[in-house]
Amino acid sequence: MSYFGSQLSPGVAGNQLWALIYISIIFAGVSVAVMAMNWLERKALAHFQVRLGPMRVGPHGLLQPIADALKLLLKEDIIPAEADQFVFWIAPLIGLLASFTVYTVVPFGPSQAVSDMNIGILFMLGVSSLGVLGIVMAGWASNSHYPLIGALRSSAQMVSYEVAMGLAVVSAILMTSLNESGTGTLSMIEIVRAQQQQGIWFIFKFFPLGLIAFVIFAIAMVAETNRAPFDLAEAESELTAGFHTEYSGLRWSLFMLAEYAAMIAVSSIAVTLWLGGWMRPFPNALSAPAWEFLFSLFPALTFGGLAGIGFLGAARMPSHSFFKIQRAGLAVFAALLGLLALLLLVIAIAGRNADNSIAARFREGIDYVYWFVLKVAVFMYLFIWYRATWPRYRFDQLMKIGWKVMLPISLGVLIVTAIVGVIVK
Amino acid sequence: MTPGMAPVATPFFFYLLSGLAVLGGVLVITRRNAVHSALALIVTLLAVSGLYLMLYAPFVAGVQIIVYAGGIMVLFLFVIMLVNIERTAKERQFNRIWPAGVLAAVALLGLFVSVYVKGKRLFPDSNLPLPETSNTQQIGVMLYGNYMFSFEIASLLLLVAILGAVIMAKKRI
Amino acid sequence: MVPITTLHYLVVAAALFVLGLIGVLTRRNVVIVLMSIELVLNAVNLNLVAFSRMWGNLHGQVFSIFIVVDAAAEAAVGLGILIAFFRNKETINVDEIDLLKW
Amino acid sequence: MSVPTKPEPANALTNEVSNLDLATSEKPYLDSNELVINMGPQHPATHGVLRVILKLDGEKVLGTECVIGYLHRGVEKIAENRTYTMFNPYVDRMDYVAAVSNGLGYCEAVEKLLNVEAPPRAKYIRVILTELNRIASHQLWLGTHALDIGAMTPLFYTFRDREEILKIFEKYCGARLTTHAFRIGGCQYETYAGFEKEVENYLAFLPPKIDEYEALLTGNRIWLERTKNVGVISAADAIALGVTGPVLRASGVKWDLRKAQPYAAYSDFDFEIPTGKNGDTFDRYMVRMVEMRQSLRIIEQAVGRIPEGPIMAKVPKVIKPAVGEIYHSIEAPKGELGYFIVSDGSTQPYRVRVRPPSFVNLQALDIMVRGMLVADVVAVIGTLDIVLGEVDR
Repeated sequence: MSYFGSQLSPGVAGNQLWALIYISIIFAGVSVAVMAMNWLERKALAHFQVRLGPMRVGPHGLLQPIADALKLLLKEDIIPAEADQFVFWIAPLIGLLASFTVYTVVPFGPSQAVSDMNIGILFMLGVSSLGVLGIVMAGWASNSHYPLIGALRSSAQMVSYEVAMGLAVVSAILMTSLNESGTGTLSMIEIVRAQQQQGIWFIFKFFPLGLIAFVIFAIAMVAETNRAPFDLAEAESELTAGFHTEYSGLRWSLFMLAEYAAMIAVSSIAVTLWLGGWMRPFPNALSAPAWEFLFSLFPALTFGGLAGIGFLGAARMPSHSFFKIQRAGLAVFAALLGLLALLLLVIAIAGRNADNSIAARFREGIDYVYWFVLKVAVFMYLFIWYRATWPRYRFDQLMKIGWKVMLPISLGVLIVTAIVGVIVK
Repeated sequence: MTPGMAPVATPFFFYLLSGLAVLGGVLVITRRNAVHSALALIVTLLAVSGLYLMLYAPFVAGVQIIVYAGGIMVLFLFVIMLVNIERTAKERQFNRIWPAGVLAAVALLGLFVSVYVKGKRLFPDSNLPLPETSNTQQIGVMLYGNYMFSFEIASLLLLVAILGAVIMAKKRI
Repeated sequence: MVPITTLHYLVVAAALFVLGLIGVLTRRNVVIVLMSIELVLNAVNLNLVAFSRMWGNLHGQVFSIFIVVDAAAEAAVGLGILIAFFRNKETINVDEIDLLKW
Repeated sequence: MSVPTKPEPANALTNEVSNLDLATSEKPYLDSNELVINMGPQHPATHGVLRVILKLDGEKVLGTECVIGYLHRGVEKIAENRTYTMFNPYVDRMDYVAAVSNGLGYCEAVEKLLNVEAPPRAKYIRVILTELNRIASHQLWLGTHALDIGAMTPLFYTFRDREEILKIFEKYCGARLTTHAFRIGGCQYETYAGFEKEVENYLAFLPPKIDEYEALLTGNRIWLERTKNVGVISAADAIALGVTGPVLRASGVKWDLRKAQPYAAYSDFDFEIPTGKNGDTFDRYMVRMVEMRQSLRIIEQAVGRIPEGPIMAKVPKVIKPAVGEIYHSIEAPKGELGYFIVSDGSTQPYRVRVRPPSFVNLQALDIMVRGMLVADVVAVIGTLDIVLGEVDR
């Protein structure tokens, strides 16, 4: 327990046991988040499109992701005869590895991260750019035309948008150096701390410069993850399924897992760089203990609200014997959420004093993770929203936007930010 | 890393990473299929980047991953796909003067070995302290300070390379 | 186990260098030759960074960054030439690229 | 470097039969990334079983060749072995999303051959149903077209609203898709109680929904970029290829058979023919959107004053037209739908030839997509609004 009281992330403290525990938690958490995202996307998309979405497996289709996962695991594993077996086999693993390795430096809280590298953001961008290798290899190894075109498209797209993305990131990093010592940082945790010290989220810094950089990043990250409206690589109507046309079963699900994990990863970069990472709103202005306590109630309230929605859904189910089990299932699910809310409430009350007791540490940790995950969840919702609203860009238009619009703007923002930074100092 | 803390299991990681790097290197020059070679090269590059981390050069390691593994290798794979002709994989892989080439390389290796054996005492066992926490900042200061001119020349070189590559790869010259 | 010294890194770098050299001198496929050159450059980089660690200053690391820049430029131009060549002769074997003009 | 290449055909008229030369061995310029891709017959965006062989240079389309016939059922041959009445349901199976129009064309053609005329009440019911069907067809087109371009949501909106039309059809004649709504000489069924009310409700229901579609697409920058100047066809080319319907009108030719040679009761109604200017995908989109509103206008005029009277003309039980031939065409949602019927005086037609609008419009695909990108092929196939049941018959 000596580590638990410290303010360091396990990688920094050199505590291998806790690092392992964190890695397992994050791995499990991201996998669960991907499954939840899968359900949420289908459900939200369905409601955008005046339909119901999954309704059969479990109440409101809650068990659908599990059923899907089972189906994919049990499916026959097909490798096309003309495919390059080894590369075909390893490509999804590369993608998965790249998108999961990124999480080692994602700061869920000041000490709630596997490690804190002093090249954190560089590491994140670099490793997430390895994902493109998996896509290129999948496209090539399938030995088929559609995957090949899909792979060429997506690799060109990802490489192009990386440039604008990197420049937008640089302008945020530039803002971290506006302190007394004048030295910036690449460490994810330090970036959030810099925002705390300067008392402003970087999205609002030098308005509208931070906002522009953020918007550029937000656009580029959609393109990086091959999501609508930039989902050319897997444009269903053009290339059937793009680079994973020939994949099925478990391997295909690995690609999906990698894609969603990458979405969460880039969203957490955006949250860390521009939206104050783990910080709750107004940590400096509203720092009185009363405010602290109020904000620490949010996790409990959120889960309580979800439980309420669950109970409402159970109550609104048609009163027919056919829905008996569904109703009971939903009620149990809501009850579990309610229990969780209760637990969070107890922790929030028990740890309301800012001493170094275990309850207080727990409460802080939960707060940090809660606010971080909430901000990431907003991005996840945006990803779904984009997909429901917009048509798809054409390849040349995509490139045009990447190179002729986003790149000059991000360069300009970078330069102006530097100038303003110098003047302000 | 906190000062004074010993890096974890250094010899083990060193041998693992250098073994991977050399294995990757061997595969690069022996594979028939260029894509397999590229895969092996990626393994080598990542292993070397791990070695950089062990040498307290995190920024170089990051650059290695971004530029080499994420950029240059994608370019390689791209080109391999574009010029992918199955004929090449079925042909003779080594040119006619390969014994001479291997001989020259082995001679060079002999030279290296003899230098390292003879000059072993030139390399001190203990390393001078290297600030790791502010590595990136210091490299930045050096790039924009001492090496300003070289930096500009490097950017010019890149510009020329971009133009050259675009013109070379254009459809009709 | 013996502690890892600079010499260890130099040996790895020498091995990579020699492997790259063998690749450059013996392979026919231009793409693989270019990859072998990358191997050589990496070996050099490893040396530089190891020396930088040995002397406790960062000049070696800065140099290695310049070499990475160089490698990027070389790969881009080399592959550009390769594509132009492939379009015209439909081969990527070095020993068939022996005419300056055709 | 100047390398001789095959001259590009100047326009559609100088095209050879096969415009791809897939088997040619001489390669004037060794190109590293020339691909031949089979798009279809199983492909999500070919609207059924169209197979398009694409010759690509990277992403650029060098040429296309449509391979059709995967849905060929020999409808025209079947006609020769059925009586005139028995063949009537078969025409619904051609353009199955606009079955009512098909039926109208066939019935009117046979009526012309028999020299009978449907009573005015039947004509009005025919107009109402046909225009409803036009709206349904355009809605289905819009949904699938938008889906091809990547916008998923309009598909569900249009299907939701199309459902209301299908409900009216179902109540009227019991079938939703292949309706067989009309008979030779008029209509078989009298309108059901509340028919007019329901149609009027629909008239009030649809305009906000069309606004909804337009809100999603018309001003959308991505939609504009994907459709403007994509798949352009000039008026001259369109006329030369025999293209009709919204595709022709989008090129600026004001040609609509409902005005040009009015049939049914169309001469009684006041409506406008929307035309485009550039003949690109966006103009075709706009033309169809306006057509939906104009159809509503026609229905509005018709439903208020359906005349009283019989719904069937006097037609003999056994239809035996005199020896002769007739060509009758109507403006189906997709263009000119013509029936050429040759009678040898027996109970069965000697020959029925259908001029399907989709089949003729599909010809324009090649000149519309040459030099465009793969993504545009999908957009153009969508904008042509083809139904493979009609192309292959």
